[in-house]
Amino acid sequence: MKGICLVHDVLDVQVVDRTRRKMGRVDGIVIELRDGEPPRVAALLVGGSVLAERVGRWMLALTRGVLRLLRIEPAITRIAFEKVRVVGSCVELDLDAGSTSALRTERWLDAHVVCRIPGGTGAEKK
Amino acid sequence: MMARHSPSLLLWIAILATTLASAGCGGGDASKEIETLQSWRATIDLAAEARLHGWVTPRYADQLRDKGRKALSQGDELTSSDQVTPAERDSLSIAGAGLRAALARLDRTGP
Amino acid sequence: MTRELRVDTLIGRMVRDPAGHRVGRIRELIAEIVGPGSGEYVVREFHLSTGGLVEALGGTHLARVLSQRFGLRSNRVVIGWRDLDLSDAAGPRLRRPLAEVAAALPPPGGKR
Amino acid sequence: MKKIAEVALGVITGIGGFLEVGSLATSVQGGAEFGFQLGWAVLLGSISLMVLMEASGRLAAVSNRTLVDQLRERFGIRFFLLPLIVGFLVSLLVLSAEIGGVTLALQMATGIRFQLWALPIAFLAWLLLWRGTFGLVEKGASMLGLVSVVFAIGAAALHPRWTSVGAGLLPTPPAHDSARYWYLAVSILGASISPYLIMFYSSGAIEDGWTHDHLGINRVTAVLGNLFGGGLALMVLVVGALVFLPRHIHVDAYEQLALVLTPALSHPGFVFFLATLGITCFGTTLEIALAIAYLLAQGLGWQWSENMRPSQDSRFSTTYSLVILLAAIPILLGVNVLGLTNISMVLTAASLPVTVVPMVLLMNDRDVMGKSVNGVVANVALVALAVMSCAILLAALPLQLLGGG
Repeated sequence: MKGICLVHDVLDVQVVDRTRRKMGRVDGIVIELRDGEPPRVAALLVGGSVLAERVGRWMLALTRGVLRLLRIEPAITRIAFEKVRVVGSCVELDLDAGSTSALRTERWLDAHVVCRIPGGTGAEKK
Repeated sequence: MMARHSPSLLLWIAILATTLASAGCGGGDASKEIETLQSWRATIDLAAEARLHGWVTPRYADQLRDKGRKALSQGDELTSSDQVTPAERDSLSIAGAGLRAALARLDRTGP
Repeated sequence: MTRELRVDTLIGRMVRDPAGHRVGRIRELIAEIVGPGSGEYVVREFHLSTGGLVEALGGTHLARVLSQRFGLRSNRVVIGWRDLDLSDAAGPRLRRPLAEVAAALPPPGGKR
Repeated sequence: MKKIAEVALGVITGIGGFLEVGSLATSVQGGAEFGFQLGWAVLLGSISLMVLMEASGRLAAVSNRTLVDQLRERFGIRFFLLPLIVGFLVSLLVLSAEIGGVTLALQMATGIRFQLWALPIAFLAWLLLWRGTFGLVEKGASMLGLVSVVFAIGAAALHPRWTSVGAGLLPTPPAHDSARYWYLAVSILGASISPYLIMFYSSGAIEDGWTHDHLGINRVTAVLGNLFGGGLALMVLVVGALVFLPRHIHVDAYEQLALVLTPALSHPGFVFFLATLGITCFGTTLEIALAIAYLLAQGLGWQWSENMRPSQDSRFSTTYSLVILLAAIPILLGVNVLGLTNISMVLTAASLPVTVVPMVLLMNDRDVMGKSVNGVVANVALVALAVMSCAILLAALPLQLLGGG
């Protein structure tokens, strides 16, 4: 990858880890402004509140309100841009999804709900 | 900022208004009620025929009968209200009598 | 001194020239790798456009397809990273007048 | 021969159910009130769905991403919120109506009130999704859905004048009640062209691992499958026209519908009607619940596949579980299912622009489609559909007010 269009090619694209596990979409991108040097692409952000902020202030307020009501800390997963291996139909990262907070909700649901229902776990369905 | 929300806002308003409108759309005028009564009379007649030939189960015929009776009582309500003109009341009574007769025929097909 | 900025909230911001005239909204950022294998990317160009609602909804891409298909006018301006002052993220400004900036860059269009 | 059988199986399963609560109700209503005259709406509906399915299948096969993926990626979250919210709400309403259809079929068969069936049916549907695979849902729904062929038999047994049926395939202005006529036309269109079907179909292309090699199968499935499905819906309209119109029966309640096949097919007509209503609505219940979970999971980038264990994609599986439960609540409360069906169909029709208009752009985008961008014919069809969908959106509210009662 040579020149990449951050909005067209990266923003909103599916993020997968090195085992191609889906861990969200690129909800935000952080650049770092430096004096006398071009801005550095610092990180990708994954998380509902990042997304809500883009929709509008009302959505951010709504999301925060709901999260507070449910007593959930808003999770923003920050992934250093150096971890990006490929930008294509997915943004492929050189890390394990498990080492980030991106799958927090997924794991919580799995541990507290899905695992307790028969048939929820096990090998592939057949 | 506002301009970007406007398409979704418009659609929302449309959906909300449509839902509200449909909830509020109750009908209620006499000619429509007459049509409904006649439609139910025909339905009950068809049900009686179907019952007679054993095409449908008694259980199902009972459900249709209940629905027919409901339609009849709604018609009767409008007939006896003061929202209708005397001419409309006559037509409503005739339509109601038709449905009542059909229901009686369905009753005679037995359980 | 370094400072962080969110690209996703920068999109759609109106850029003005030093005299305060509107130049266009930020639609795209082009990043390039610093050295092969370094993994470090820097932003080289900002693409602005004067298109309105259609672009706001669909991003640059939709506007491009539309303008190709239906001949709608949408002016694209490419600004090098040196020429955009982002110290106030809510109101980005050109450091030089547009005429000088545009002359300093190759013509737009080579997006991919 | 084996090849033909394979293609036939692909066509049948690729399309999902052929009839469901919406097409059954609106087609009978159309026939009962306007005879064969609304046949064009059924035809237009299936051609439209054909165009959209072919396009969304091609999109998925070529780009390896579903329509929902592309909507989010290409148009950003601000735009995507619109198809997300509208698609979610409208599909939820239709899902509720489908559950209502199953429960009413059971009520008519057993005499036990439909409200009491809501939770058992929701549970059964959930269980199948929880334990079953995509292939099971897709093939099961379509194979059992073949029972709806009974409407073709019923129509043939009534000996309609096929030239008159054919004449109805060309739109003509109504002689009476024009608001009602156009209202029913829009309902029929909404019943045929459902965004959930397109979401389900394009997700299915990914679940089944489609590639460029499947473009031919995709085209055949979209064309033949929709001709078949549209043909069946037309037969429903024909039966409604021949049985209810001469008797002046207007459909006010689902209970009336079960009589529609009895003059032609006597007792089997009754039994097969209930089977068609129950089975097709149940199959569609599974498909819509999945479609809503696909919409959320793909839009937000969650792990998703009906072939995984629920624990591997817990957000996806929790979504379809909650959605089924949510949709069962109105039925549990005894809502008027026919009213719910009609309003869902009109809202479905009104919601089309949010899917169709962006599709015009996606299908012409070489970055996405490569060499498989739309040709002239597909473009004319898709653009015409986009224009029509916008017109429907504008007309939906006045029509609901004037013709919905």
